[in-house]
Amino acid sequence: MGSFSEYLANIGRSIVTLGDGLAVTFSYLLRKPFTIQYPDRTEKPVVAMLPERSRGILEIDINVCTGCSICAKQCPIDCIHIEVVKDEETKQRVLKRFDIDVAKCMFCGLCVEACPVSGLRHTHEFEGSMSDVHRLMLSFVDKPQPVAKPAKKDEPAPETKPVGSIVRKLLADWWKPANPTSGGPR
Amino acid sequence: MTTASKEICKKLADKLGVVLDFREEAGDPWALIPAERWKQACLTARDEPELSFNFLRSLCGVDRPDDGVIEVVAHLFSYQHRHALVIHTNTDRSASRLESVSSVWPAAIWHERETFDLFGVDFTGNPDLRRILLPEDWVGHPLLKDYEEPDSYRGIPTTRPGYEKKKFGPQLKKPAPKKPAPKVEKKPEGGEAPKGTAGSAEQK
Amino acid sequence: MTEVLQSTPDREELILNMGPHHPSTHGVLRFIVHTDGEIMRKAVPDVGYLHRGLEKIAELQTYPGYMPFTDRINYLEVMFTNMAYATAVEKLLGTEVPPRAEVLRVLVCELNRIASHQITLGCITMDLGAFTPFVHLLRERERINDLMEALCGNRLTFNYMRIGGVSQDVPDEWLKQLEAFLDHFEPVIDEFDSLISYNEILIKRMGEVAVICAEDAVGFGLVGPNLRASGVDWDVRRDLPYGAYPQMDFQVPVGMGEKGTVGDCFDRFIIRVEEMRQSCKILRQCLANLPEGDIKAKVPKMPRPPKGEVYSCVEGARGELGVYLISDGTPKPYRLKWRTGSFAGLSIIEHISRGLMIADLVAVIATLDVIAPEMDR
Amino acid sequence: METLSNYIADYLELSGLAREILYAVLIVAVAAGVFMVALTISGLLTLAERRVAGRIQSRVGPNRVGPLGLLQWLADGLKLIMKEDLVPAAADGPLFRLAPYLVIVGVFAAFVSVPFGQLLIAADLNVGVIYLLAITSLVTVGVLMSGWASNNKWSLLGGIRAAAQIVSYEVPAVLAVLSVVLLSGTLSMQGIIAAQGGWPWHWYLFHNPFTFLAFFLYFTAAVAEGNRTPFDLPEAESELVSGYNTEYSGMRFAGFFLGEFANIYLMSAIATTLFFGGWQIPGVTPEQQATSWGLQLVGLLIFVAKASIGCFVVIWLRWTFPRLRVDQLMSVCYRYLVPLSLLCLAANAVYMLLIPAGSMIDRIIHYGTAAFGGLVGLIFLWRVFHHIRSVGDRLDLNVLARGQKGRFDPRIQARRYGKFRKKRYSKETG
Repeated sequence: MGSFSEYLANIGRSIVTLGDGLAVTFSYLLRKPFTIQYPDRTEKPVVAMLPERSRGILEIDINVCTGCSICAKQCPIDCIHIEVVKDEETKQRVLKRFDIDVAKCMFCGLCVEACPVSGLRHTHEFEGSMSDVHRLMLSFVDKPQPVAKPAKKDEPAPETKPVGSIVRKLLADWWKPANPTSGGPR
Repeated sequence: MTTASKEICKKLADKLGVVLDFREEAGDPWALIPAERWKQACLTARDEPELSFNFLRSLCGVDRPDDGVIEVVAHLFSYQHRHALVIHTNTDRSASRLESVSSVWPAAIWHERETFDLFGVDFTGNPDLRRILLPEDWVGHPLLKDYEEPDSYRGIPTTRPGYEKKKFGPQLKKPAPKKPAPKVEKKPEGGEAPKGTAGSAEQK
Repeated sequence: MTEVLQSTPDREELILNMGPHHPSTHGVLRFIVHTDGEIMRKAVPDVGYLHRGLEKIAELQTYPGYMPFTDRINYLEVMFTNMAYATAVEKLLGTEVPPRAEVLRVLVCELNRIASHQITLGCITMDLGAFTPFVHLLRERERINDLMEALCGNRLTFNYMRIGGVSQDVPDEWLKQLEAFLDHFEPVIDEFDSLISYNEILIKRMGEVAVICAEDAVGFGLVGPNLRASGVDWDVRRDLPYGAYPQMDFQVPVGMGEKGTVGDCFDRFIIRVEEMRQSCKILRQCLANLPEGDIKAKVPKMPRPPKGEVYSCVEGARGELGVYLISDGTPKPYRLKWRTGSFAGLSIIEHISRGLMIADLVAVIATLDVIAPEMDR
Repeated sequence: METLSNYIADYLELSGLAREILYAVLIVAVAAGVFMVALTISGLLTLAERRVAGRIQSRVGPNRVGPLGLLQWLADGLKLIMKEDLVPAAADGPLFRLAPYLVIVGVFAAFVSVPFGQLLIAADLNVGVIYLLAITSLVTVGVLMSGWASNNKWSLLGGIRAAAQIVSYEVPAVLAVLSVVLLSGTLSMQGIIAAQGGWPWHWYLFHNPFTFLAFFLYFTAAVAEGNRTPFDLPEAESELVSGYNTEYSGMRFAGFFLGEFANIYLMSAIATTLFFGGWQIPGVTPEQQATSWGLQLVGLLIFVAKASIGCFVVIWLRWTFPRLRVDQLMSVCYRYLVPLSLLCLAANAVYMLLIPAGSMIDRIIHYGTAAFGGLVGLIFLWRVFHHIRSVGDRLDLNVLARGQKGRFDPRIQARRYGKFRKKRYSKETG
């Protein structure tokens, strides 16, 4: 008789446990969905919903950059390319190139932590899909310009452009034909 | 940690009847076992009730081109006594060969396969010594310090086209004694089919 | 197909090539399955499709520069890989981590453990055919991802820990959000239990299936939940305490053979459910006694650890996660080796696969919690 | 059919050959009509499946095509038609091409004798139930054929599993149906419905405890025959990739899918007919219903509603349960379903012998069983609310939720990058 009671117990257990599982799934029909319907049916653009520290595409405010290249040294995968030359006439150091290869960048934030003037920062921009990987090279320097002087101790830190404004402009430029003098495949 | 390790090492040395080279640097201390006593030492470490190292944490290789050796390092641990031991052994870099400990701990089968794959250490007695992480037709053992990254594998370039080539070459301080050609080709069973084709399915 | 069949030594065998692109091999992983109808004679795992040479990369990076690469060892237990690496370097340097950083580390690790177990449990149920529990757990994981993003800026590759501490302190309101999450999540575990854990079909699929005895588990180097499911009462957090774990009070669930034999698939499943509860408990303790103070010890920017070697392990979501690090006194590691739970875990499959059914193999892979990038590194 | 044909022929005063031609034309028209109905039903069911699955998983489900996403199934169908129709080089071509049609024919032909209403039935066969069970067996052949012809090991395993499973589960299904046939004394679908009543306690479901049990046995067996979770072993996407239809794509793949979904509706319709009183309206006798077109329409709606609930349950089961293993599948069939359905059959025979129909005891048993069914439902509802409350969620009855409204307009996105994109496109094309 033992095995027969086992037989019945099996059936009973199945009905109870399966029934309770069904109750859970049915209860979800009567709850609100959890989905966020990216990209359009959201309260505001998803970029604006990201938390403060969110690490998106990198950008550099050239007007603050002192050309110290610490970020490039910190970068574990060498996705930052900086070229600083000394102008013979004015004896000034001139920033010729500041490129960030977003295709390589792994958004680790080590460069941002290292930047002494907080010119390099992560934006919240993340929508940067491209059909050509070479276009993912962001060039922040259009024409060579002298590097900024680091602020003295008692001076207030220089004004920086709002976070994201520079990179948004560059992302828009991605759709333009490639500029042979800056960025792009070499 | 150090004193405990020293005592364990002493016990092991007593059982083996040899004097073990016990090294202490920063971090963990370790004992150097002569290559010919390697398997015996591992068996003793497992079976001796005072030691009973039943858990092989890891087994890996370390390339020392300056000394002309490839070290094989085993991290042992005992769940009973909650003590750990690190043992090293040296194999000749030009023809690295070591007795397999896969019969001591079955976990060693895969660890030895990995070490064979990345360092080319030939573990005699391992039942299944094949490449594990790299494709079976790969040439060379990449974790050796004089390994040079190939330009391409089966026609697939290893660098993104259009980008500056930044390969990693040998990381040697001084030129190392030349290691003979990789030993994959002279594996016992011939006719290894490349990974990813149906032919390799019945290999054993 | 004909090729394989013709070259079969035993004509009675059917050789199935399961993977590398099979729905239940979790990433790219391949099994060569020798079957007799539905019953397997042997399943031979073939790994390495995700080998990225992370150990070689370590030899080319500086000590702090390797930290982002540890994120890529295992996308599900990023905090643990971060921590294992950080503690290894700290041991070599002899750095004391400030107490607040220690508790923060425990906090994020346990949060990460919950997230990892959510994926594991979800995948187990999905591989056994139930899709809904997987989505429910992913939904809960989304909340953890949001918390992590608010804390360290990224959802998956956190890169949160630094040598000597953590990168950032908790933002305002974060601890309150975490507490709200815990209040919400603890009942969800019970709901998950009613939904699927004790579902009779699931029990039948996992009870008594692929029993791994304690001796095999130890011999093959299984760690973590897989080892504990086989009845070995061992947890690195409790038995070789590190960080702030000595201050924490928690139980270590061990396989009881609740619906079959000790060490079967169901034990491996239910232990992870229990561990999520314990992690919630630890998290509440962290919240209750989070000390004030620094979050990072003073460490040189380009540390040069003294010559020597160290093995450091933490209890990750897949068990003991070890880093073997050799320094030669330069700013770059001389050799770094990862000892991961999945690598050892998968090696047991060939041993236990005989006599299982194809459907069981799926359950075994899922319950062993094999993560391809962690094996292949 | 014949009545309708005669009616029209008489009205048009046709005779002889013309009468026969009209009959033939009508048959083709009705067949096409049945086909279209079945096609639409299975299309709508794919949408229902996705929506229900979405809500069960706290997602929204398809909601973009048409109002509430109601046209999604058309978009899906269009996509599948436009996809390339692949036949693997190593496959057995003719068999491979034929297999989906067998599945479709097997299921869609069964729709002929589904009684949507008192008069709305294409052919009220006197062996209706047996016809249904027999014609759906074609599915087995189709599935096995596709598994074999694909020349793929996963497909082969799937096909073999399907054959074993469908053939095995035919047994308990037929035995459970026989209980009802025994009680009603007819095999005709309309006859079985006419033998029941409009109110729940007149249904065969609550006729006595054994028919109550027989319903669940039939339902389980039918789910298994339709290859649905928890019995979806032939497809088993986590084990066999996609089982017998791994190699199929495009419209042929859609054929299997339509067959599967039409099968769900079919089994729900059979269950409605056998156990739930079909098109019977509570408080209205079949004679009254026959006199009024309005009541006919109400009957149709009632039938469709009941069958739809059945479909919902099948979908709901799929998104709750894990899958059985092959040996367990067989064990469920031969250890549980077959003996229990035999018991039901025997018990019903004894019941008919001992308790005269319409007696006091008979009625008390009807009410008692119905009350028991209601009690089970109440316990279930209590569990549902318990689960909602325990997590701290709130009840939200907006079952057809479209997701968030959201103030953020997609056009903002378009405006942000749009003009550059346009430039790029013009560069590419021009």
